[in-house]
Amino acid sequence: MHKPERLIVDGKRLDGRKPDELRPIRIEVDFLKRADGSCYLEMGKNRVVAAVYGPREAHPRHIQDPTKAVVRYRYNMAPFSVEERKRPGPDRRSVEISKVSKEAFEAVIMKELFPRSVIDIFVEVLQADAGSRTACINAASVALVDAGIPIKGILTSVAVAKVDGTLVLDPMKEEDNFGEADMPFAFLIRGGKIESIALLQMDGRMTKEEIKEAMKLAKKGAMEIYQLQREAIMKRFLEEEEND
Amino acid sequence: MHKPERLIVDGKRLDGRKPDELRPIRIEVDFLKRADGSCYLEMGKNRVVAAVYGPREAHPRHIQDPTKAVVRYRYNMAPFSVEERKRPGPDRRSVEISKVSKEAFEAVIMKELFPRSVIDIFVEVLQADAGSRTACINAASVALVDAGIPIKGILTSVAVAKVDGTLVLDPMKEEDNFGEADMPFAFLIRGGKIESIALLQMDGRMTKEEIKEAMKLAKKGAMEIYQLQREAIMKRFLEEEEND
Amino acid sequence: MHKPERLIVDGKRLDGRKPDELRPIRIEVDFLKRADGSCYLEMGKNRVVAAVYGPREAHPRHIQDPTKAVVRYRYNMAPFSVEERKRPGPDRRSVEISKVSKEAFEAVIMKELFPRSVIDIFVEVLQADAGSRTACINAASVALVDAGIPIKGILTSVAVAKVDGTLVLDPMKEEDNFGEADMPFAFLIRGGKIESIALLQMDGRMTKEEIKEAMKLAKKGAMEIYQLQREAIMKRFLEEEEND
Amino acid sequence: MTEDILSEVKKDYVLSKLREGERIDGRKFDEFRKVEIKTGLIEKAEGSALVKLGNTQVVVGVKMQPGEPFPDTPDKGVIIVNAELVPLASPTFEPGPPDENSVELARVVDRGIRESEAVDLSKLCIEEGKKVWIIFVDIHALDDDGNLLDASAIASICALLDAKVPASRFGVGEDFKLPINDIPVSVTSLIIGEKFLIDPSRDEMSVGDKTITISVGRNDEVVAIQKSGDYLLNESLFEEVLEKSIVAGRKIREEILRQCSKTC
Amino acid sequence: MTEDILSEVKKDYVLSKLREGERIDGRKFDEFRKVEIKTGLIEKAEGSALVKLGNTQVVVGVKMQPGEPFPDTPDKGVIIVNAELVPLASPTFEPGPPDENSVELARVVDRGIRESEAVDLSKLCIEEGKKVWIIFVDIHALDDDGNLLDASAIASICALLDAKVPASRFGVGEDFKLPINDIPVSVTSLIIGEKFLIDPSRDEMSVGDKTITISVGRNDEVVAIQKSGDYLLNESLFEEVLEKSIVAGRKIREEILRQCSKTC
Amino acid sequence: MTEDILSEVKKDYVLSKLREGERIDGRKFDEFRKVEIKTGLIEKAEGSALVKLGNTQVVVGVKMQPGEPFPDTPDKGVIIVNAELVPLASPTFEPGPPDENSVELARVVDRGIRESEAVDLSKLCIEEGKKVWIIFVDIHALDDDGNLLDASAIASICALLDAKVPASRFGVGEDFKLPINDIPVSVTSLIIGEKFLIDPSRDEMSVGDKTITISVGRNDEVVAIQKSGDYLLNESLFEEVLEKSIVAGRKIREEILRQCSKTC
Repeated sequence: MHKPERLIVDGKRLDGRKPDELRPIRIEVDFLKRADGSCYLEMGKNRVVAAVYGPREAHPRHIQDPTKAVVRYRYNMAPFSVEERKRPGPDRRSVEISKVSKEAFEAVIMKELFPRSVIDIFVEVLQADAGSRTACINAASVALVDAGIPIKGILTSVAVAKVDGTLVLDPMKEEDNFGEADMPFAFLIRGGKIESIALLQMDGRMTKEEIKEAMKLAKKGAMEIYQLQREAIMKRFLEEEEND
Repeated sequence: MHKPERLIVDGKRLDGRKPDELRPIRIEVDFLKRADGSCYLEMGKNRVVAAVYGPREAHPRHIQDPTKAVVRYRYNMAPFSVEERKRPGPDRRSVEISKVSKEAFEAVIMKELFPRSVIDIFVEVLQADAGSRTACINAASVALVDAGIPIKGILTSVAVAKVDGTLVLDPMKEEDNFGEADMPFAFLIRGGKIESIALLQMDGRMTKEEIKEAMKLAKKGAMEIYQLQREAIMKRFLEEEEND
Repeated sequence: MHKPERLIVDGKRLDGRKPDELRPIRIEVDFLKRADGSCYLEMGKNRVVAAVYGPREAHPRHIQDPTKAVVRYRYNMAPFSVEERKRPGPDRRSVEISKVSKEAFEAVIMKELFPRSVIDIFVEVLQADAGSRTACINAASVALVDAGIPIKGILTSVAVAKVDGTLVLDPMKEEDNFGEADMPFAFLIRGGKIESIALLQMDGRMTKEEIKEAMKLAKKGAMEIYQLQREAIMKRFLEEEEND
Repeated sequence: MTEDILSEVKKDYVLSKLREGERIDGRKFDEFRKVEIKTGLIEKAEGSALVKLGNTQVVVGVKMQPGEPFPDTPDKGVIIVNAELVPLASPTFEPGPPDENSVELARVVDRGIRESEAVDLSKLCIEEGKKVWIIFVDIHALDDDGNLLDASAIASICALLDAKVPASRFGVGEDFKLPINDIPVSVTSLIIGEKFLIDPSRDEMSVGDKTITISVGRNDEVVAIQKSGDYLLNESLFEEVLEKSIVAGRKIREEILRQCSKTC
Repeated sequence: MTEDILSEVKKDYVLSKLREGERIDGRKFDEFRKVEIKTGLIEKAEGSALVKLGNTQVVVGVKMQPGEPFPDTPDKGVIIVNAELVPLASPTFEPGPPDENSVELARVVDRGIRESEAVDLSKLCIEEGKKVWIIFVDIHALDDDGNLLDASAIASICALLDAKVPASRFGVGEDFKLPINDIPVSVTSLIIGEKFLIDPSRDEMSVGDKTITISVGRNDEVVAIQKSGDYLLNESLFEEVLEKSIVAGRKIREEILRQCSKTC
Repeated sequence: MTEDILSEVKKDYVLSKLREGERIDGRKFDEFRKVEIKTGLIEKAEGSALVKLGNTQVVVGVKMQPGEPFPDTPDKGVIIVNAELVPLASPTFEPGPPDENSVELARVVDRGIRESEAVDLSKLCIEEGKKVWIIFVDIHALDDDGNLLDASAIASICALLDAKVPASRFGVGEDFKLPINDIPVSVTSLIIGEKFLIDPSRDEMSVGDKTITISVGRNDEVVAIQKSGDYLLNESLFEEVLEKSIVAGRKIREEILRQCSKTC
């Protein structure tokens, strides 16, 4: 991929979006039969599947916690998901993403209700564009609802990047590669409002004022994604009603 | 290895055998001291050793089955067993061979007699020619008898290949490499008769008629091998008698 | 590193030492806070840290011994400790060193006093010169005393090499690389006297007479190192007294 | 525990229906579940297919890059088939390196493709002895509702049918469609006593995992066989399975051609 | 068990002090522990530093060798940061390949160095597209008394400041000091309810491992952020942490410059 | 359990015989078991030997291929010794990567060969600095009835004596016999209190695995020593072991020459 001369021309991004505009998102709830809850999600060219299993008995036993459920999160990329074939198995990047995503979900799942059990969240990236970790969190969040796991609210995730000195919402590949900074967020949304930050990372170079601006922009984007998550869940719920 | 122009000349194979002729077989029972049962076997240039340990306590405990013995089978090639030195440790081929061989033995061992225990079958290929999996099954079968494990009958294994359009018994390396198809079998032989198929694989290109022909040829070969297995066991049994 | 023409000139070694002279040694007891006992040690350019944890509960449980403590010893080299960066993780050399060092300590620790528990000795080589295994044993020995583990005596370790036909004490890198033989020892010293041999290895070419000579030289060196170990422990002990 | 009881109940149900000469979902004994194929889902791959076989779902992506040929076939491309049974697809799959089941699955799919000479490898030489196309066929299980093997085999050949050789990206000429000679179809039967069910669902598999897979090429020739599971197979039953598998394979091949011609 | 009770007691103590507006060791909420830096300890490494942050101790060694550049930056050197949390450093560390904690630590330190462009990689090209300097930064934990991350970040940049490029040894010119453009400082805070403690000690960490790390570059710009631990972070608290971290980072940078100018 | 009791009984028997000045199988204290050597068993290897030492059995295969020399010995061949203690050979061996026992075994055998300069590596250079012969010595345990180490050492040198350098196969000249300069012999003693037994059998090893191995070269020089096991060794006992080992080594070397001259 070659660096384009400019990433923003006449206020528009390479794919025609305005700086505060999301990529198209498509959500399909209950995509899998075996899993207790599942979701297929597209966010730009990202194609991800999330599955939730549990609460189920945790084994080997020594991983059990007598006071609450153990939450596991496995972010995994299919070998064909990226330009150059990726060797199967976890690399350092996916280990880190799995860790911070797990911690975000641990903070919102009501773990105390299920002592000694495990709740597994598996996300598979079938195609990765920039922001696959945010797409996965959005899908996992819907899959958790689909599985009926009690949670404090919905997790919604989106990144903000700084490109050509401008903050842009939900960066695509070129903006991620050649921008000056990238900052993924995940928020807890409850009662239709953003309550707090569940995931926060950043790399690049930003002043503290820019960081505050990025936070605002991310919150705007998260509210839009939240509406789509909500609609998809509602639609699925109505379908089930009809089938009864 | 270069492809010879023809693999069958005047009805004879490269090593002078007729199409329905086995390679020379040599069997030595009770070859090892430590193992509960063992066998050394040569089949053409194949040189293999089989050992049986058990029934013994299965551990770690979570692998135990309270209703029957667990059977394990480990097919392993010595680094010096093939033309180009093989890195030690299992590769995908040996994992697959171990699986299908294990399943063949599981079907004939009276596992229900030994709940919570494990029966280990280890086979080491010291030198591999074509058909090392069949040689190993033949050796393991004898080792099982030597170990006194109750079985429904003897497993006897042999392959049939299609070369230059002709079906041949017990193919050697050149026939395996340059033939049109290879089809390994293992049969359960009880009361001197072939009762059923315990292992069956095939790769190549064969019509269904050829497959049926191959089955016939394999059964003929298996009966001959069975006689050699029987003689070797008998000889060993008589030696023991004498020593008492 | 190129082989120097001669390793001993006018009875002096490349670094000016006499054949029976040790490299400078520096010992710092209680170097770490977390460990139960610890020691930093320099021996020539070797820089090593030893830590002792335990006796503590051994887990997983199946490694427990109901009659005595299990002793573990882990010799590990930092990636930057050698000329060419070393990939992290154990290689065959460090597995062997860990084994023989562990066995030396097992012979002097009063393991019977702590059934079902584990005593862990960890040594990290921050910089390796010749003789890092001996430096580590000397450090570990002091760390054991610092941890208050009951032992039969002090272990003191030193190597002897044969270079240009001469036996030299405590060889440095060039002598190790280009000498004719290398022979590391560890002795149990009790009541100020060398009682027996806890570790013994050799590679090279030596007559039996030379081996006996080497033993004498090693014992001389060990007694000198023992004095330094003793002083360092005493100094630490007095500091603690003062702080009370 | 609950799992075990549930499985026991399912097993009884399957067996009782069987005694009545029926399958639990009403299919004929030699009938596949509905096949749905969607190619081209993964734009970043050279070829891809998402296949649903009943509720069983698999994605296969094909990637290609220039690499060294094998010494004994210096003028031929190389195919590498790999399968990941990721834990997302079933509560019984574990994370980690491929276990014996995923190794077997990949190798049986591989044999179907290789032995039918489905891909014309002789057209994948870039520079004899030095550089040929390496084709990675990666099988990624999504939902295991029984017979992941046949679903994987279908998805693999469909992804290959969908694939373009990315020659221009590597500066070795113009892109061209991957040359395909045959469409091998793998047909798996569940053996229950003296009967067999083609394309077993997961509920049917509760009876036991005793299967045999027959892979069939375009002229009704068999290109691979794999007996899998700890059981003894009767010779006459095998011959019956062989006959029916060839017929069933033919139908699936037609279905593949019908659905893939639309998209690729 | 004893460990657990001890940890519970410590936690209560930390919290009760906190209610009185104090830290257990008397530090201000935004105050680092004493930093001691010793560079050059490892003569065989191109650069090295032993850092004590209170009782937490880390050694970092820097090694360099010529190697291939990444295809998309053919004229730039490569930095690889690796961390080993060896069991010598803490009773909770296990031998074996890096777990998620050591991976995260290495990657956050790496991002601080990389994103601040601390090392001038454009001066580390030997032959464009073919040969550049590969820099290995190996973090070796010795004693974990809390906040190993910031100690590792300090030790890493100090080891880089100490480093010489060994050009003559590899026959590619004369040795030169590794060109350093910035001194990134990582500042980790422990979050306790609506309060936060910068540079938490291990005793303070007994309250829970909910932290946020802000890495700061020379113009007070933020170059990396990592929220770590399962908790929900309040936006206004985050802004407060951000302000204080920038100030604290500045002080540590001065301390690094003061101590390193003496030695390197 | 039963194993433990059996082992206890054996131990008592060994010790009571020892008090009477005897070994359980009637051997003298410094006497090896019967050695049987069969070379050339593995035709596909460049050299091979099956060795029986009493009931202990080991196969060693030697493979050779051209490869890169070490940078500091650009004109010398390379020897790599590897041991697999496969679970077939003993109920106590586990499958998996080499553990500390197989690593130690391989390294002690390696040192005997290397330090005695048994193989003339200077005659194994194909093109200085670029291409030399790499010799893989693979030790494959078959039956561990005690003292696998000495059996492995004997089998290794016999396989090397049997080996031909396959120059013609790799197009670098004519095949030639591997040049051998010395026949190192490893002699292992079991230490029991103030006594020692050379070449201990498995039954004797039930007393405890406290051993010392002395490897001896052709001029009675010692080329490697390895004390193994958690015990303290008395200096005067060591000297006695040293004397006897040299004598025992000489006898085994004669036995090797006698049996190998017939076959190779």
